[in-house]
Amino acid sequence: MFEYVWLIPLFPAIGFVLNGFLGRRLGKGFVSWVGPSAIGLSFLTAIFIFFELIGRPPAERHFEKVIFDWVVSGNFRTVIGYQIDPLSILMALVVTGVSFFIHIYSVGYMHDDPGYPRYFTYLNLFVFMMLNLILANNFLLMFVGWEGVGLCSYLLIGFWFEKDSASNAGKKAFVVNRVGDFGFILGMFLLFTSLGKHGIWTLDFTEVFANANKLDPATVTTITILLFIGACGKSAQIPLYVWLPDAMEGPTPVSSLIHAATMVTAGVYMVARCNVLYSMAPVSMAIVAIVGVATAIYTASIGFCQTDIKKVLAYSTISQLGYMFLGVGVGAYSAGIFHLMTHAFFKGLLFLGAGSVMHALSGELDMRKMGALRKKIPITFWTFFIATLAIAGIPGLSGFFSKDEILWQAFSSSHGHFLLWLVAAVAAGMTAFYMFRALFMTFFGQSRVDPHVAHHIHESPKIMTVPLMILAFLSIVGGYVGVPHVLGGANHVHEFLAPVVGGGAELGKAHAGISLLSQAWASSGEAGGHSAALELLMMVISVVIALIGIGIAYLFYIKNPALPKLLAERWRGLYRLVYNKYYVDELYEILFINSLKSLGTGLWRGFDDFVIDGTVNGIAYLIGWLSGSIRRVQTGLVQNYAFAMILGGVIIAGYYLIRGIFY
Amino acid sequence: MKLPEIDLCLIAPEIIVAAFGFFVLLVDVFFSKRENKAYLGWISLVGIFFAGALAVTQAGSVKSGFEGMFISDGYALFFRITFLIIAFLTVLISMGYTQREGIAFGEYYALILFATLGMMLMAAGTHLVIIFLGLETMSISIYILAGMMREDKRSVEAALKYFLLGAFATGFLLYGIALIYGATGSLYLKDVASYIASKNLLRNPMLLMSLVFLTIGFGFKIASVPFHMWTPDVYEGAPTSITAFMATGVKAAGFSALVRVFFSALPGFRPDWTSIMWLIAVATMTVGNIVAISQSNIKRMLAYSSIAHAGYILVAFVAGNDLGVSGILFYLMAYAFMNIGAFTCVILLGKKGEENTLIRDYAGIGFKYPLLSAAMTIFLLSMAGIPPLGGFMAKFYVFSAAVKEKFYWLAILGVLNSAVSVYYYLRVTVLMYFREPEREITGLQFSPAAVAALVLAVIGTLYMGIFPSNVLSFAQKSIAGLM
Amino acid sequence: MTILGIPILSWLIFFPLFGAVVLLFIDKEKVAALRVVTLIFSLIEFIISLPLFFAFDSTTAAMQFVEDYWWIQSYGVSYKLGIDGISLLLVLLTTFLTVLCILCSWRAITFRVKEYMISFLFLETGMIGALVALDLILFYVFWEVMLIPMYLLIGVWGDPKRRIYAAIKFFLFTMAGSVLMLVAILALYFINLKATGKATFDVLELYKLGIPIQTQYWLFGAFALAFAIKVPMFPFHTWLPDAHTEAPTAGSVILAGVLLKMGTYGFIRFAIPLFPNAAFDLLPLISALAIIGIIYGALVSMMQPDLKRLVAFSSVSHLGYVMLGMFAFNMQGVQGSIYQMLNHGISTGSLFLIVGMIYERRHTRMIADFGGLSKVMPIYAIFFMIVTLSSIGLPGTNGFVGEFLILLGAFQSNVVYGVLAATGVILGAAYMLWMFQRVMFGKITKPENEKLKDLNAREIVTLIPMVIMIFLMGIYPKLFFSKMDATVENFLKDFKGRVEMKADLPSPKMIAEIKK
Amino acid sequence: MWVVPAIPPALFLVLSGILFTIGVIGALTRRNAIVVFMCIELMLNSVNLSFITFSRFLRSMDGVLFAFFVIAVAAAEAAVGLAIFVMLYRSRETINVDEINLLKW
Amino acid sequence: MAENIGTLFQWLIFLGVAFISILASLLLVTRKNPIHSALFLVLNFLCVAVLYILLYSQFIAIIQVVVYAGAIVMLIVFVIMLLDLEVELRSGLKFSYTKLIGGFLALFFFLGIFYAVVAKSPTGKIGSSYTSENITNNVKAVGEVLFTQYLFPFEIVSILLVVAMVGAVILSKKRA
Repeated sequence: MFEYVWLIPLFPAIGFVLNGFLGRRLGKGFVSWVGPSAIGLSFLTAIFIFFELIGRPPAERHFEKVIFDWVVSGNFRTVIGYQIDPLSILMALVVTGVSFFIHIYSVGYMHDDPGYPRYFTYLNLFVFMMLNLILANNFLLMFVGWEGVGLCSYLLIGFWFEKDSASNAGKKAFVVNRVGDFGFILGMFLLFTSLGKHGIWTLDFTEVFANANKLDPATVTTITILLFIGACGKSAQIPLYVWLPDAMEGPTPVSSLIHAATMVTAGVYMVARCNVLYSMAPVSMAIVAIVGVATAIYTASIGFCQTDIKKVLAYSTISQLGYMFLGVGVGAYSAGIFHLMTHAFFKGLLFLGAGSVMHALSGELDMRKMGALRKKIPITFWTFFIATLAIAGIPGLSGFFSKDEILWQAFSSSHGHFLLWLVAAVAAGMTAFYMFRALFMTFFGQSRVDPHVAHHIHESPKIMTVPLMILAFLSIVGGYVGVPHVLGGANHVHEFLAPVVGGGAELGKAHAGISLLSQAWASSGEAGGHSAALELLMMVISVVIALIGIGIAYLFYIKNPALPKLLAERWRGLYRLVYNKYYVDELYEILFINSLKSLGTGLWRGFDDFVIDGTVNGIAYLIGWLSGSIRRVQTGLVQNYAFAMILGGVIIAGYYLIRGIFY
Repeated sequence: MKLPEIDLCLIAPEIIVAAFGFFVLLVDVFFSKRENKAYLGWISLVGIFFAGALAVTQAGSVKSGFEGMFISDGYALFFRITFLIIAFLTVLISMGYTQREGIAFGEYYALILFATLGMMLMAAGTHLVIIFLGLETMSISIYILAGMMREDKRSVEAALKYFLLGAFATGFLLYGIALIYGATGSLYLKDVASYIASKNLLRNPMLLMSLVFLTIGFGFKIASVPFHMWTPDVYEGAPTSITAFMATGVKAAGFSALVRVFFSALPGFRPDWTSIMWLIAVATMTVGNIVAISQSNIKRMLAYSSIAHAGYILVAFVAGNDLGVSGILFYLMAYAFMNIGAFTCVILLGKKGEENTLIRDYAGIGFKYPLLSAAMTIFLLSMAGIPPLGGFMAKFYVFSAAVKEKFYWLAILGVLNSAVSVYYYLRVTVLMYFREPEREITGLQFSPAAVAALVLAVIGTLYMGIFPSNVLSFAQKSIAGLM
Repeated sequence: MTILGIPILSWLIFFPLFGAVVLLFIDKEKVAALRVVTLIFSLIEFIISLPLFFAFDSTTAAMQFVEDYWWIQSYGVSYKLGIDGISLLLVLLTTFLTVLCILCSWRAITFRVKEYMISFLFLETGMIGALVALDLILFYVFWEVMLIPMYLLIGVWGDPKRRIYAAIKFFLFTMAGSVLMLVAILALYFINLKATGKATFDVLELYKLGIPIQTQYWLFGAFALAFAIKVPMFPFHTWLPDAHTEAPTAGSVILAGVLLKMGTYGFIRFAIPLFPNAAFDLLPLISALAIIGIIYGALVSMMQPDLKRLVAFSSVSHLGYVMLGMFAFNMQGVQGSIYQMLNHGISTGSLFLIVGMIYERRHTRMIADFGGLSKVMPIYAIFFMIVTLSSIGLPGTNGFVGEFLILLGAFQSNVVYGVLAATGVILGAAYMLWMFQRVMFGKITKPENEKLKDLNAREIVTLIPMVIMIFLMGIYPKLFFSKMDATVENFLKDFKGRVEMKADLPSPKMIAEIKK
Repeated sequence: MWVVPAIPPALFLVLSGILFTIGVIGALTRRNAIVVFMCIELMLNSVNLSFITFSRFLRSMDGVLFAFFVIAVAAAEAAVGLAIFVMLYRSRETINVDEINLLKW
Repeated sequence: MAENIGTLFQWLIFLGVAFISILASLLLVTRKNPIHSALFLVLNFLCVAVLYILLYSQFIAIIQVVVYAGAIVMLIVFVIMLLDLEVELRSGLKFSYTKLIGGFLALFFFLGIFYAVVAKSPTGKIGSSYTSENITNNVKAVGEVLFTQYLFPFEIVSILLVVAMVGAVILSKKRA
């Protein structure tokens, strides 16, 4: 079955081509079948391969399939090739699985949209690209997927292109991603050239990681930081997170699939994939962790004041991605991936739920115009509720296990630190607060729904609710594959991923002694030891913090709905700062967009038109002027002409005379 | 007393040309009532053709005659053929034109033939008397031809200016010859050279002064700065067919004599004249090209362009190697085709009472008279030095000669000049193709002869551009023994 | 390889000329016949060029399909043709684009069709000739020959407002540069004549010549100026926006697609191998100009209100990449550079086609006049999107492969160059997408745009080959790379050999020959 | 015994130079075309003087012959020139060269 | 002694005639009336003819008097009269800087010529065609050379004169 790994990306590609070329001709029915079933087939293939994989001993769980040579130039050679290992197959399962459900959901959600075939075309293309990203066996092909998903994100955010905000958001997403890609591409170059210095010209993962120990630490640090810039762009971390909230302009299933469950996690995946390199570069890991945790708390704070339900979810997504980076940043790669997986379930679900709410409310997004929907759309409510619990880290649900793993690792890992844990824990509380705020504002309290809309609120059709339910189910049980040992679980995820991410960790330890910084980091972790009691204590603390967050949310939005307003007026400045997302967008606008625009205009008008063309036209003018002046010498009078002849003769004679003197 | 040996075969082409000149005069007397004088043109053509044929039969042999005053060598042959081609084309374009402008006299063709005779003598003379007399024969014929349009004030003015300045320049030329004579005691070019070499007269002030005077005299004929100032006025005023004849024939003849005299008689003075000619070449190119830009009359513009071309040829003259001299020959021949071609277009675009010589008048004719415009474009581009046309190859040889002698700056200034020249040549094509006409030009009558000339000129220009080998090797063979 | 006794490269050069002659005999009123005949000629030309690709021996770096006759024997000017891995692809690009250009001029050119078609075929002759000529003079001749039809195309069929200015500017800029090249060619010739006693303009012979470094600077300068203007490199680029903007669609396509490549091709075929030491020493200068071009082009492009101008400035940026890659002097850089030449031909060519299609409908190119076209022209939108993406170098399209290799090459040779140039990747996305957004997205604001017709069959047929090429070149570049591997390797080997040795020594090739 | 030296050729030549220069100055300054022409004739004449002088002192006949041809040419030029002046006067009613500038620039 | 007197006499004639010829040419340039100018031209020509005789070139002296003074200048005078230019042409000099500077430049020319002819006596090859017989029988000598060595140029001159004649006729002929 491994031989057929290429089928996984192929099915969506076929779906893309069929929908793209025939979708408009053959109509919705055709599209509705082709779109989801392409993904479904991929999903099935992935499952088969997965089972085959776990049938093998852990050491042999690696397989590469080269399809054909791609770019070959001198000693640079990359292939179109896919690899199967626990990490990639796990990701493939998550991606195809979640995608499959979201495709099905979309059939219902997008049913009345005129761009229906286009939508599925894009969506299939996205899955194709995402699978390339995940399954690639080399950096370059990964980069293809990397940029490819960016493209699909662009297309899908701008799906309703008639809306200026949508097309702006799409463009913003793409360009910001490109900034990240700039880093990624440079990282690749540096990797390639510095390995090349040792005679190894390759971008293949296997070879790169096998030879990574030949690189010196400074280079690895640079490479990993550059790659992380790429990850920042794709996974919306500080300072490149700005595109993700705007990306909510796209259709909600898109937000769910791309901007929550799959694409945005590519960065995390990439870091995990390159764990060998990161482990060699403690500084980079520290940066990853700090950026992750900072993003987590920073965007969580923005989530406090958002009124748009999708925006809340968007910031929450960024925040959760921060967690994941925290996880991989402290060396807990499997924890990061585990959270990635559970997050895909519950965040996907949350978005779909939000979509369902919108569906019920004819597209309303503002939570201030919702309320008391609990009864009217019960399935949506319950599934949403489950997901909220999961994300808030309530024990027993998937989010609890994965988040706790990260928190624990942040505290205890050799790369961890108490402060990291503290901040992350606070952010977890904040997450609980704003998620429940959203839940309460939407489903509880008084109905603030527009009366026009109110009377036809209805539950979504089966085709939408079934995926909700499946995802809700997964959100509940998804965590049990990674129950930590301390709770008596087997932590299957960790075990499963160990062949991929374990090596890096060991290598990291080998290098850890080198850097003073990493020693400093490591001290606290080692001081804490790995006592099970401590781990349990931490767990309890985080649950308590989460509960506090929920409690406050309850206080604010159920018990005393006037309180938030009071507080907002009390600290108006702060409120407005947070409400306006710290004015970062505006800052960027001034710093980058406007300055580049005026630079462009300046160069165009100032340099191009004035200096260069001015010079050229100036010369032309000069020649013209000379021409006009010299022709005046031609007076038409014979004697002037004769005079000129005499003058010429005298000059020549004078020349001979002078020459004769100096001869 | 020994009677001189007379070898008529040697001057057979000249005799034919002269004889046909007289024949035309005679025939004109007998048929003076006939309004249409085109038949005289045909007679002239026959004469020119025969002369050419006879000249070609002399190819390959070098024979000197008439007490060594006259030589029929390759150099003479090349120029004879060039002049005959020029005359041939001129006669062709004249037939319709003279009729139209009312200057269809029998004398017109005769004078063209006599002028051609003069040119041929200039190229073939090895004695300064022959060169002088040839030059005068040519000049006097052209003074008259320039003033042929007696009713036209411009034509008369052109004749006056050309005449006065021509005579003035002749004075200088003569003084130069006198000084050479005084310093060397001989008028034979070879003897002059050998005497100078034997007596080491290279610093002789008399010879240096004569160099100045000769430069003025020949510089006038070839229209080099600062002896060029008559050119625009005369070219503009003279009948267009004669302008074409002047621009090509007189210039070629001037160069033929200049090269012959300087390289045969005064080769030792090359270091002296080189820098002067360098300066003159640059000034000539630059002034010609720059002033041409602001012209509004096409004849005048072509006049300035012809000044510029003299400058390019002088580049080769400065280089002075065999490459350069053969380049001069090639250039003159190519220039003959393209320049006469251009003037033919100018002629064809005019009609009775409406010369249409303003560049403005060319607006929009590109698609109205497509072939005429295409031909004009070819000539202009050729003059601008765009391959694969004759003008390019000519410039190529000229500049390669300069580069070979390491006159890099001269070559660079030359090519930059030719880049500038592109502007005003293009301006005409811009008008022809890109602009709408300001007024309609209709009722043009294309004289078949002129059209034939046009076709010949096009063929010549293309041939010399695409298959330059033959003409070039001819030119290279021609200069053997000159230096 | 011969067809009817005439060698194939000569066929390629003169077949279009023959077509032009045939057109002369067709009544100018019979517009349809003119179009069809031209199309047939250009198609046959394309078909003739195809065997080159398949019969090309990619294992050798030697010139192939060589024809060598004397032209002006006494001067050593020969009619020598031949192609190697570099020119092969450009020749194919030329014949390919010409067909599409004829197709896209179908309705766009309604007056003076005959002259137009003749000019076009004439232009093709010039382009092919310049690409296959191996004799400097022959090359120069074709190089200049290209100017005239292009000048006419801009001047006669261009946009009425500024076409004359643009045409003259185009002509004079190119001319000004190339005349100095002529002097340099001559100087080179005489240096060679003096050194070897062999009168020749054959580049392959001249490659072997060792030239003192000081002289190399001068000669390289003259060559580089001519080519840099044509490319156009940064400070010499101002003719390009004007020429591109004012030219008719097909003119812009061919200008972007092939004519600009003449500059870069000139560098790689002539300027660098002839004067390797000078090229090597001036590497920082050229690279700096290339990088400035990349960023400058992108920034200025961003602010253009006119679609064609925007694309034109994007060409400046793209060709900056080409130059940068070439002067990286490693396999990736040079191959990427050659590949990028092709890419630019395809992508920018398509962009101009696409802009032309909308121009035909609306007779305006101002971005502000559009908006929301995706709604009324969905097929158009798809093509436009694909081409835009190719232009910004999205992986999977042709643009990516070239850009990536160039950046990699540049990065390898000098990290700073690589990093600076990579910023162009960001800017590229910014201006292209912004343009795309303003044209295609948003609501339709102008009533004129509401009734625009989507692409017709002919237009789709024109664009589909382009799109196929975009993906083919993006997904399976090996097909093309394999053709140029040997050539580029040899190019670099020779170059490095020369650079490592002292300037005025002859090349290793020559030494090998002497030893024999 | 004191011998009166023969007249040196230089004197003749200087005289020729003086006449030539006067001719040039006249040609440059006079307005009347005919007078200008006369000045040019003066120039030619002075050249002849040079020729004859050289001929005499070099004991060579060529100078004399050349002078002869110069006179012939001068005659021819005079004929043509005067015809041109007549024609000019007919068309312009003046032969002042500083009024003849229809063609310029 | 007799030789000395002869030479002295030659000197006297030379100086006198040279003075007159310079004076005549100056007057030619400065007289307002063209007729006067023409007459001074004749005077100048006659003076030069005398110098020719001094130089033992009787033939040219005769030609000078007959052709130049007699024919050409008369032709000029005739034309002046014909055109009735007398009054119109009395305008004389009109000042302009180019004329002034041109005059000075011409003086430079003179200096050049002066230097050229004075610095070195003619260096040319001494020929043999001037024999003592030739000097006394100059006309014959000239004739012999003219019809042997210079036959070809002589023929050319004939054509030249025809050209001039034809030209003069056609130009001055009134339009029918």
